[in-house]
Order: sequence, then structure tokens, then C-alpha cells
Amino acid sequence: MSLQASAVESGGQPGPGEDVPEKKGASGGGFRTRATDLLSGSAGRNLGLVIALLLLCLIGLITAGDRFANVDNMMTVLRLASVIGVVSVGMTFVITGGGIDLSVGAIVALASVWATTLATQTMASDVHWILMVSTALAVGAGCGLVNGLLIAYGRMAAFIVTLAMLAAARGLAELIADKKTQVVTVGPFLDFFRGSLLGIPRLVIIFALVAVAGWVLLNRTAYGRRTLAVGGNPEAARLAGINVKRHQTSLYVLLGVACGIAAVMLMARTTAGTSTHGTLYELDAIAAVVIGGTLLSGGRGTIVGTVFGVLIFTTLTNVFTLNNLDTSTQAVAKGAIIVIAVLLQQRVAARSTPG
Amino acid sequence: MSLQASAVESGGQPGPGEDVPEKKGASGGGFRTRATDLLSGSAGRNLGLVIALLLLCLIGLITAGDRFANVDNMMTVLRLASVIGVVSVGMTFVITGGGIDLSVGAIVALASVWATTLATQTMASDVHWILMVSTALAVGAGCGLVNGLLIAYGRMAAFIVTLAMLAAARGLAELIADKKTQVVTVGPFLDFFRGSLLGIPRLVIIFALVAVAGWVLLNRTAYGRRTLAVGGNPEAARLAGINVKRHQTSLYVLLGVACGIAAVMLMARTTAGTSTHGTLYELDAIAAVVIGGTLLSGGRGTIVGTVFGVLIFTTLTNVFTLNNLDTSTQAVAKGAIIVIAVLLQQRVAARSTPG
Amino acid sequence: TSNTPAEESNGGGDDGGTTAVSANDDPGETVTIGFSGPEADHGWLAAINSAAREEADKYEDIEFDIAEGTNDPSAQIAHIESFISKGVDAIVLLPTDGAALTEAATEAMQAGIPVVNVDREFSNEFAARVTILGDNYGMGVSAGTYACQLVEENDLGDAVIAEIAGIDSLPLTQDRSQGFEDALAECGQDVDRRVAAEFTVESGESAASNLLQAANEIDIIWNHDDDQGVGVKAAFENADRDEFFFIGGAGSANAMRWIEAGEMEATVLYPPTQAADGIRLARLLAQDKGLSDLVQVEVPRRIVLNAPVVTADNVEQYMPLGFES
Amino acid sequence: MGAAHQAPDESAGASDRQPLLEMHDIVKHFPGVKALDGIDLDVRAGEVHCLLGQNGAGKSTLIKVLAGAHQPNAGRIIWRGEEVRLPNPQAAIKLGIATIYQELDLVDGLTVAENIHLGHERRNRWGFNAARESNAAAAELLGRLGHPEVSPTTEVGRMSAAGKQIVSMARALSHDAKLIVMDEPSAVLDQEEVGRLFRVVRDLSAQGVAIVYISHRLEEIREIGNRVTVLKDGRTVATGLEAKDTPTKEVIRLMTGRSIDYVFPDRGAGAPEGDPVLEVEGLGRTGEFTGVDFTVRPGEIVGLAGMVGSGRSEILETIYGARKPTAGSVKVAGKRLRPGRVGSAMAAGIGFAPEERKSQALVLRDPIYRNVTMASLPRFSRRGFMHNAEERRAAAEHTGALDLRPNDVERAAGTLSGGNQQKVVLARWLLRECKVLLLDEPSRGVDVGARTEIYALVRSLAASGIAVVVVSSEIEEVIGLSDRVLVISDGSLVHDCPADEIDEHQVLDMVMEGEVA
Ligand SMILES: Nc1ncnc2c1ncn2[C@@H]1O[C@H](COP(=O)(O)OP(=O)(O)OP(=O)(O)O)[C@@H](O)[C@H]1O
Ligand SMILES: Nc1ncnc2c1ncn2[C@@H]1O[C@H](COP(=O)(O)OP(=O)(O)OP(=O)(O)O)[C@@H](O)[C@H]1O
Ligand SMILES: [Mg+2]
Ligand SMILES: [Mg+2]
Repeated sequence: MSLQASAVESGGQPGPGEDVPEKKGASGGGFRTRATDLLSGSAGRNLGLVIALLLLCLIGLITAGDRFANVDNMMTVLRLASVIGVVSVGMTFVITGGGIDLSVGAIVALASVWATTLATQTMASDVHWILMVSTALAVGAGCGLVNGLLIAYGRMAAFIVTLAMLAAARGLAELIADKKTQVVTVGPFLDFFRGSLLGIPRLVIIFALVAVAGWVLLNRTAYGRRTLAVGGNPEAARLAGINVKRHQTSLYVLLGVACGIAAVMLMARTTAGTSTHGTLYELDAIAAVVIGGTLLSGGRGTIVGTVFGVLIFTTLTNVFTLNNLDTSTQAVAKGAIIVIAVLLQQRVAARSTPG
Repeated sequence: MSLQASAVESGGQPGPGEDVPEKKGASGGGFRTRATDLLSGSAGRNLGLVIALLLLCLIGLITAGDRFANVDNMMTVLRLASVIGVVSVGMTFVITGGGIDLSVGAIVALASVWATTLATQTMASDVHWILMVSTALAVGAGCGLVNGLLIAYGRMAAFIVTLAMLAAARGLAELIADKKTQVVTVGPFLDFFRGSLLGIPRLVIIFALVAVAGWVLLNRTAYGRRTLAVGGNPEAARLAGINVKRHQTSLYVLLGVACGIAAVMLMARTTAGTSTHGTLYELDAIAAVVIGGTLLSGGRGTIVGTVFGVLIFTTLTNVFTLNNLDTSTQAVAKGAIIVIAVLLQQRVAARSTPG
Repeated sequence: TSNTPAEESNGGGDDGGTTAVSANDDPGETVTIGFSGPEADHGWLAAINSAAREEADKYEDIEFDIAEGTNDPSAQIAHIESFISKGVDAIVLLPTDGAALTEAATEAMQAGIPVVNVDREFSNEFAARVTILGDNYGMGVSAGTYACQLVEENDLGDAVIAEIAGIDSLPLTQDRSQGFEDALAECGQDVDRRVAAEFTVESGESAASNLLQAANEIDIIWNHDDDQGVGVKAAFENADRDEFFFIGGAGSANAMRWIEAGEMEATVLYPPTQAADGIRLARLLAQDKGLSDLVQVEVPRRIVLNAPVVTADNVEQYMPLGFES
Repeated sequence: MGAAHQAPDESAGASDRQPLLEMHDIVKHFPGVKALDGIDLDVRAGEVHCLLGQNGAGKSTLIKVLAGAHQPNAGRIIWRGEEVRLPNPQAAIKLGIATIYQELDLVDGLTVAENIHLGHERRNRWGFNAARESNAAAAELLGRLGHPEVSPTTEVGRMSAAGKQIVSMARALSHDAKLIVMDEPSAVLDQEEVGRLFRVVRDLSAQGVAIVYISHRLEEIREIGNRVTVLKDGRTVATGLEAKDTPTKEVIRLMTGRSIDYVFPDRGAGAPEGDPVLEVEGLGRTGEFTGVDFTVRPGEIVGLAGMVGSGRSEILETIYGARKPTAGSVKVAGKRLRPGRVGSAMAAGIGFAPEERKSQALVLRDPIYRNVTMASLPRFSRRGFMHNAEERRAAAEHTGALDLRPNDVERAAGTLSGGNQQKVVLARWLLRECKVLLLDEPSRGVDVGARTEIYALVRSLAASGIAVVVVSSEIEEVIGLSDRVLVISDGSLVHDCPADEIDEHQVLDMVMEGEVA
């Protein structure tokens, strides 16, 4: 008896708005064991991603050998992944809650510029670098709040609101920075964030902390549960007593704060704040989230998947670079690999479901 | 006895995935008249857009006077609107059908490059420029077909597939063009497409034809009905005997052809084919479609709204430029104006509905 | 270490100028040179990349490690970090953002790897061993000065001068505009209309189309970039306007041909050979050689390339420098 | 169940013809479930063949196989003597099999006429949509169904569930079918509507069209059916039973495997006492209902009777705070609720099971336990962290008490059969220990066995001191279950009396006339 049979029948694409329960996610009735449960659960869903990542590493190992497989290179990949990773974790919440945010890159830029103005930096060197961090977080949260209020209480489409924010925040960043790159001069700030702990760069540690906090928040708290409900069926959530609007707003604020953190990390990494920071982060973050298995239509989200999604994209670029592939060929290969990775993930997920 | 039920006050955001009937659109049971019906229909939904556009024109008139309000300038706005307009009309179909396409800009680039290679142009000057046009259309249709097959039959998320296509098509365009700008040398081609008819540039006429054809297709044919059905409730469409996968595929092909047409128009406008053509068209087109009133979650689409959306964005840039506004201020103003336009549209739509 | 007899065919030939005087082109010990630049998403940058690649190919003692072009400073920093960990002998770096890459370059220098900074300058002079700059400010000045000259020659009085800039948020665009403005001020002129495009043909066309509507009569238009110039020129044709002097920037082969054909007044050169020069210098640095062409024995710290104006009078001379875009 | 025995005369002649449809040994697996495990069914032309079975027995799955919407893993389908394959819905439609699905699969954004003709659009000479013709045809079909007032140009998304049901029926009729499958068409209809539906069904079978009719209301089966097939756990347990002659007890025994007394539970001795816990005063919403006044005491069950569209759902939703009233107030235990705030109502101890479980109550993709605990998250969280094991245990306990099938709380709620989804919604509020429970159509789509359980449950909840308000379109249910009956007509409360002082006919009269007969 084929397991695929049921999957073949669904006519609709798994696109936005679909509310048919996913067949691959459904698990068996009476004869389910703990092990298959795990498999068909999050691990099963992520197995495809793990395989894709391993394959990628294998390719890296074969084609670039030691240059790929050394601690330094691994740390480079992780460090590169960490900034967009933090944004993607935040994005996972917004998408799981049924929203979308195109303004993340612009918010990162605005936060980085605001936190590196002469005024802020002077104050920060007088008092403490924490001032710069708070500025970035506050700017991020503020932008997120505006997004959230317009979307939830103003009943506007998230796509449009955040597109407007994308334009406005980047424009504002340019105005503040006067289109110049603002160099970070606060030594202690750089020392702290550019340092390592036990050989692991602090940026990577921050990413890890954000990812773990995100995982706990989504999977182990009432907040996460509400996020899933709001994304899965907002009307049902409302009738079950969840304050849907407030919750949606909070999701955008959360993502705004993540953007603020990312801005701080980027400032440390590049020792500068500029209005060009975070360019195209919106696409990268959404891509990582979606490739990780979070449904773009909301109601199902996975932080582990998102982290894998980010790692896959970053490793891909790293392997390409180590192999000296030219940009155009890289782009073509990247397109093909994304499709293959997702197909792989689907097949594995289908296979790991008990029948 | 009436069978109409009012939609329960929606608590959710009108964002992606919403399938609760629009509250603002809900109209009363027995006491509905023909006139209010019309208002709450497409005209009512577009009234806000008309007002937004008129306001914009008023601002243009006040701030730039004759320079804004002259035929030349109007034609310039229309000519600039026409390329992205054709793509947006195609995008309206895909979004109405429940999909999304991020690869439109890349497809435009690839089609323009492919149609202006030395080989194609040599052949075209020997035979007829129609060869260049057919090449562009075929490339567009081909890319759309790949998108459609992977999404509908490969059951992959449209966002991911078209993101992959975005990377791959642009990369391929770069490889073909070797990152050079390929100048169009086929005189008759340029003469034809850069010419005017009764004082109206041919490009504008093409846009008008595409828009009218799109309107008829969406509103007056079985294909359009099925598009709405497939986007609104794919399972219901399948049960009603519609071949949902084939239909979805055809939508992406349609958009691909629109991209091919846009590529031809762009080749004529810029006298060149290059891999940088169509940059960020995906965002522009989706923004125009959504601001026009098409639901991002599918099932409701309006070509008239899309045309207004395109015109609003193009006029906005025109007015800004006539006023010598700097780019950053433009961006901030643009963000604010988008939000205001949508809020306006919502209020007007709510006002024009009885009850 | 080299025992290949093929050196002549590799090194010499096409670029006679330097090889004649110096022994520096003789093969030395093989060195690895890392190169990182922005994404080649536009003609000038593509020319930079290919010139660098070609230059490296000429020397068989160069092992060329070219990193993927990227517009994300964070990713570029990663490139530098991986160069450091790979232990390359020298790095040629065209930063996406000079300030943002200063720290990474400094680290490389501290690791003993000489860094050649190309085009966009670091914010700290210890971050590079050599800095080769195309002079963006100078480019604006050249364009402005030439515009002044045109005003004078044609007796334009208070001329209507328009500027079509490139990507506005880039510091280099700001430098060019500043130079243009300063030079115009010298002769009592100013920029009446300014629009910004995005270094692409399409954005050039739409920016120029809108610009032409903004003013009925324009005397001089300076366009920052010849690559977007293809679109700018198409816009002129579309609007059927040619009452102005059209000055370009960068100096692509297209622009040179237009000048020859009289369709363009002039273009301000911004040579895409900087990276190629950077490769040469990096090789010399890595092999501990000097510049035997100069009196000075050492490789200099800072080289600023000139931004000459190409007009119908001298276009023939500059034609070979024009890059196909 | 005192419905009249009006047998259509044609049925006698129908029985000796060759079967129109035969299904043999149909097997259908879903991941982890055998939904169908060898089903046999034969249907003759011109008969009304009833399909009975508990929630989850496999009725809907069987008819989806028949409609080409599901592919069976094994089995044969024979149509007019020839074996056929139904790879997709088109194939079934082409053969002349039209289906009204349980989950009303209509497209909200299209009009009535467009939905009716979806997939077989009317076109004019040039291939464009013939809108006028399509509207006219739709109007004719709606007229046949007794609903000439429904405009073919209304958008379906704005119609009530009952309206959508009518559209679905019109769509099935539009196909010129030889067999029409109706999956619980009466679930959302009131008595009058059901009467109209039956007239249409009789018309059709008189024309030789076969009907497969699914319902959980046994009295309907008796009224309209010719033969009965009973399913249990994916198998056919009885087929070809005479609808008129088989005793109800026997049918229930076949379905459930045990004997159940299909009766309403006893009302406790004496009227409930104590101060009213729920007080609704002058509640109104412009255009929907006005001046609704009533009180409910602890332990009392109050039933709201009325026609579909009379505004009962709106009243419940307004009490619950899901809609903001334009007049009046709601008090719980003497404290006034903040109008239009669900949170305020919940905090005061009101629970609400809405009428449309799919769109209003359930997150279909989420596991059952999460749907059950959705309204009680704080109870399972310590400082914001969820106590997952306890959550699952509590959910399983309550779904078990409601006899959920399969009782596996990890399953996605969307994979449950219709009736079982309703039990999940009920479990949500049982978990919350409410003071007041508002139930909108609690037994819609629920099978006899479970229905009896739900009645008993509601009664025992009341006995434990909870005040219950029930809305149902089955007047019999309102009267049988409640202590007090309120009659709603056209948005206002027209009558309020103890349940044992009123009978079905009186209620029906009031509902229609809008006043006491
Ligand atoms: N958009 C609307 N504007 C004004 N009145 C409406 C609207 N929609 C429905 N109504 C009216 O509101 C009343 C309540 O409708 P509804 O179908 O919800 O009642 P109900 O008694 O709950 O029926 P059911 O038993 O099917 O749930 C009806 O009179 C209906 O005509
Ligand atoms: N898509 C699906 N995926 C997994 N299991 C399913 C699916 N659809 C139905 N089932 C299961 O198949 C069984 C039969 O369900 P079905 O809907 O046919 O029952 P039913 O007899 O129509 O019940 P009801 O009277 O409640 O409508 C149930 O156990 C149900 O959970
Ligand atoms: Mg069913
Ligand atoms: Mg109701």
C-alpha cells in the first residue's frame, strides 16, 4: 500500500490561504510508537534539511577539502549566519502568526545609523556602550510597533504596511546619516562584541542565545501557543479569548527588537553604521524561514528549521566562494539547489510518516 | 426569510491567509438596491484609488503647475507605467489564483538578454524583428512554465520556487550577456515600438491592450472565473471538476508571457537588453497589485485596481522628480503616502457600503 | 622556482608599456592573491573584475583567489577573514563600503598580509599597504570644470544644468556630486535639477525621462555613469530632446563611440583598470619587489588616478581604455 | 420521531431494476487510519438510499471516493453495469454523479450563479461568460428549491450556512445528474427548509434520479428513505434495510454496537433556584436584533428557538462579546460585562461554542489537544511556560469523556470527521469550568450515540450549577433539552415559557408568525 496515495490527491498547491491539514504532518493512530512520533514530528520534518546541509558540507569537503573543513572557516560561516539568523528567528514568529515583514532590512539600517550618530556615540563613550545597544533596540521596537499597530488595529495588509516601512525607514536612515558611513569609535563596544568566548565569536553566541530563546518561546510558552493559534485561525483564536490584535502587534515588535539586535551585531562586525546595511535581508530571511518549513500562510512554524535554512544559505555561499565560482554561475546553481533541497525535504518528510 | 448572514466582526488582520469574508464589503440582506450594489462593487472598491490618484495629480498641479499638467509629461508617466503595468496585470492573475511570483524581474532580464544576443539580432535583421519578439515571449513562457510545473505538480511553495527562479534566471541572463549591455541595433524593431499612434506612444497602447485583454479574461471568461475559484478555495475548485494543477501552471505561463512582452517594451524603451533590466519589479508589481485591492491570499482580483496602483506609483515618482526632491526624502514620503492611500481606500470603501 | 618557458607568451605582448622597462614581470615565486569586490552587477564593476582576472592570468606566478562579488559588507568581511585563514600572500580589496571593511583589512595587515585598497577608501590609513583610488570627487570636478568651459564657450549665461546621479546612498555618488557642485561654483553656476538612478540602463531611462519633463530647456546634463547612460540616451531619443550638452561618466566603449559619432559631448574617465593595477602591485608586494619604473624603490602608499575628460578631440587616444559594458 | 410515514409510490417499482451503482470492497487508508475497510453499497435508480453511521464511520470518505475526490486503495465501482475508474471529480461529474459535500465546498468570492456553474460555465457564441443566461438558469434552479428570493448575483461569502447549503443543492441539480449524493444536507437547515428539501428529493426520485442521503436525524431517514445501509468503523454492517420498517432501536444498535435509548435526559426535580447568573437586558444590535431580555439561573438550560437567519447566533455572539452591542447590557453574577470584549466575558465565566466550527472554532492544522486547551492556556502555564504533559492529559480526559473517535489528541483536528470536531469544541469549554455556557447548534452533525451523550452531558453540567443557553434549529431538541424555551422571530424575543408548556407546533407557529398563536 502506498503512502503517497493520499498526498497525490490534494489538488491545491500548498500556497497561501490553504487550510487543509497537511498530510505529511499527520501521524498515525493506534500503532504509533514514540520513535515514529519523533520522526514524524519536528525531527522528521527537519530531516530533509539536515540531509541537505550534510550534502552541502560533503560537497564542500570534496571540492575545497581542508579549506572548507577547518574551524576558522566554520566560524566564518557561523558568524556570517548569525546576523541574518537573528532576523530570521524573529521573522519566524511573524510568519507563524500569519503576517509578513518586508521592512526588516530597512529597520536594521535605521537602527544601525541611529545608534552610531555622533551624538549617540559621544554619549556612549561617556557613559557606557549599552546606550548604543539600547538605542538600536528601541529604534527596532519602535518601527515594529508602528508596523504592528497599522496592521492589527489599522486592518491594513501586512505586505503593504511593511513595504511602506521599507521605503520610509531606509529613507530616514539616509537622511540621518546624510548618506555617509558612520564609523563606530566606541572601543569597548567593539571589544565586547568582536570578542570570543571559549573560542566562539560572541556574535555566534548571541545568535545561539536568540535561537534558543526563540525556540523556547515558540514551543514551550503560552505566547508561542497563541502565535500558532493566531496564525492558524485568527477568528477561532479571538473567540477562544485571545487578544488577537494585541498579539499580532507584539509579534512585529518582537521582530523589530530582533532587527535591533541584528543592527548591533552588524555594527560590531563592520565597525560602521550605514543606510545600506541589511540590503535584501527581507528576501533572505523569508527564504530561510520558508525553506525551513514554516508555512507562509501561518499557523505552523519551526525555529530549528529556520536555523537550518539560514545555515544552508550561508554554507552554500561559502562553498561557492571557496570554489571560486563566478557570481552568475553561483546564482544559477543556487536556484537549482534551492529547488532540490526543498524537493528532498518533501520526499523525506513523506517517507518518515508512518502509514 | 433571508439567507444572508453578516460576517462576524473579524478580529484578524486582513493579511495573508484570511478567508473570512470582508466585513467592509458585507452588504445587507433584503434591502440592497441596484445602486448601492454597484457602489459596493468594483467601482466602490476603486473609488479610494481614484481619489488617491486625483489628490496626487492635484499636488502635482499645485507644486509643478504646467510642467506636470502637459501632454508630454502625461505621456511620459504613461510610458514609464506601461512596462511595469504589463507585468502587474499578469501578476494580478497569479495572485488572484492564490500564488505569488518573485521572479518576474529576472524573467524580464533573461528575456531581454536572450532576445538581443548577437545571434538573435542578426537573424532578426535578416528576417523580421518579430523574431526578437517571439524569442522574448518564448523565454518568458518557458520560465513561467518551469515555475508553474514545480509549484503545481511539484507541490513546492510558490515563494521558494520563484525565489530560486529569480536567482537562476538573473544568473543565466548574466552568463548569456557576459554582464554587458546589449544594444539593440535592429532599426525596424526600434522604429515600430518607439513610434506613436495618433500621438500616443505605441508602448502605452500595448499596455492598454494588455490591460483590456486582462480585464476581459478575468471578468468575462470561464478562465477568469476558474482563476478566482482556484485562488479562493482550491479544494472546492477541484471538487467542482476544475483541473487545479493545470490551471495554476497556466497562470504562471501567462505571467511569463507578460514578462516577455514587458521585456520587448523595455528593449524598445532603453534600446538595450541587459541582465539588470527589471530590477525589483517583483516588489513593484506585487505592491501595485495589492494596493489595487487584489487579495494577497487569492480569490479576489481587480485589473482596474492594479492599473490604478501602477499609475499611483509612477505618478508619485514623477511628481517627486518634478519637485526636485532628494531620494531619501522621496522614500520617506513614499512610505507615508502608501499608508495614507490604503487607509483612504479602506475608509471610502467602508463609507460606500450601506449599513 | 619557475621553470616554464612559456613566460613570454603570458606576460608580454599586449601591454608593452611596462614590460619593456622593468624586470618585475619576470616570474618570481608563486604567490596567492585574494581578490574581493562588490557584485559585478553593473558594467563598470564587471570591467573591474574582468580586468583584474585578466591581469592575474598574465602572470603564471599568481595563484588568483577571487571571491564572489557581494554587496553585503558583512559577507565581504567574511571573504577577508577566509583569505586570512587561508594565508594568502596579498589581498586586493574593492570594498562595498570602505568604512565597513576597514577593521577586516586592518586584521589582515596585522596578520602580515599586505592589503591593496582599490577605489573606495578605508577610514583608517593603516588598513592598507597601498591605496589606489579612482578619484570620485575629482571626477565631479572634471565634469564641473568642463561644464564651466562649455558655459563660457557657448555664452550660456545662467545655464540650466542637470545631474543624473548613480545610486544615491553610496558615498562615491556623494563625492561625485560634491565635486561637480564645487567646480560649478567656481564659475558661478549651480545644479538646477538633480535625479538619481541606480547604475542600470532601465533606471537611467526612467530617471532621465522624468528629468526631461522637469525642465523644458536644459543646457548641460552630466550623467554619472555611462552604463546607465545607455538608458539616459534612449530617454533623450524617446522624448526627442537634444538641445543640451550631454556629458557622461566612467568612459565606457559605448560612450567613446557616441563621442566619435557626435552624439555625446564628452565623458569623464573613471578607469576600470584600478583593480588590475592593484593585482600587479599586490604581486610585487608579495614577492618583495619594488616599482622599478619609478625612481623610488618602494611601492608607493597612495595612487590617485586622474579623471581626464574625453572629448571628440582626444577620443581616439582614450578608445583603448573604454570598457565594453 | 413522530414524523409522518409518506412513502413515495415509485419505490416499489424501483427495487427490481438493475442497480445504478455498485461499490464493492472499497478500502481507503489515510496515514495511520483505515477510513474504509471493505464497504459494499448498491444504489438503484429512483430510490433514496440512506447511509447511516456514527461520526467517523466513513460515510463522507465513501462518498468522496464515489465523487472521484479520493482514490480508493482497493475495490471496484460499477456504474450501470460497467466497471469504472474515477481518477478525478471531472470523471464522476461526467458520468452523472453530483455531490453535495458535508463541508460545503463553495468559493466565497464568487456569486451564487458563478458557484453553481463553476467548472461548467455557460458561454456565449464568442466563448465569453454568458452571465445573464447563467443568472437566469441559477434563478430557475433556486426557484425549484423554493428560494426564488435568493439573488443569483449575491456573493456566496456573505451568505449564512443555510444559504450556502441551498446553493450547493442548486449546483448539484445543475448537473443533470443520475445520482445525487447529499452528505448531511439538513444539518444546517431548519424544519421548514428540510421540508422544502424533501419536496425536491421526492421530485427528483420521481424522475428516476437516485439519491444517496446521509443524515444523523433518524426521523428524516424514516420520512424520506427507501433503503438504508449502515456503516460502522469503515465496514458495511447492514445493507438494503427497509427504511420504513426497521425499528429505530435496531438501527442504532447496528450503528453503535449497543443499545441506546434515544431520549432526552430527565429534567431535574423542580425548577432551578437561586439568583440569575446571566442577565441580558435590552440587548440589541442595529439591523440584527433588538430588545432582547432574559435571565438564566444556575443549573437552568434555556433554549433559543427560531428560524435560520432569525438572529440567534448574533445574540449569542453579542452576549459573548464577539460583537459589540448597540444597546443593552449583559451581567454575569450581577457584574456588568464590558461590551464587545471577549476577554471580559471569558473572565466572568462565559464559554461559547460557535456555530461554524471549521472557521470559527478550530485551528484545523493543530493537534486536537491544542484546540482543546486553546482557551485555558494560563491554566497550563507556569510563569508563561507550558506544562505540556499535563495539557495533553487534561485534553485527553475530556475528549475521552465525549467519546471522541479516534481519541488521539495528537491528531490534527482537521482530520476528524465532522461530528468529532464538534466534540473537540465542546471539550474546550468543559475544560474551562464555566459559569455560563453558550452553545450554538451543539449537535449539528453529531451522530445519535454521541448526541445522546451530549444531551446527558449538557444536563449534567446544568445539574452541577452551570447556566446553559442552547441554540438549535431542531425545535424538538430545543424543547426536549431545555428547561425554558425562548422563541426568536426576526430579531426579537417573542415568547418565553417553560419547556413543558409548549409543543413543536406552537413554536413553529410563533416562529413563522412572529407572535403567540
Ligand atoms: N450584512 C448584514 N447586514 C444586515 N443584516 C444582516 C447581515 N447579514 C445577516 N443579517 C441579518 O441578521 C440576522 C441573523 O442571521 P443569522 O443567519 O446569523 O441568524 P441565526 O438565527 O443565527 O441563524 P442560524 O440558525 O443559521 O445560525 C438575519 O435577519 C439576517 O438577515
Ligand atoms: N484527510 C484525512 N486524513 C486523515 N484521516 C481522515 C481524513 N479524512 C477522514 N479521515 C478519517 O477517516 C475516518 C472517516 O471519516 P469520515 O469523514 O468519512 O466520517 P463520517 O462518517 O462522514 O463522519 P461524520 O458523521 O462525523 O461526518 C475518520 O476516522 C476520520 O478521522
Ligand atoms: Mg461526514
Ligand atoms: Mg446561527
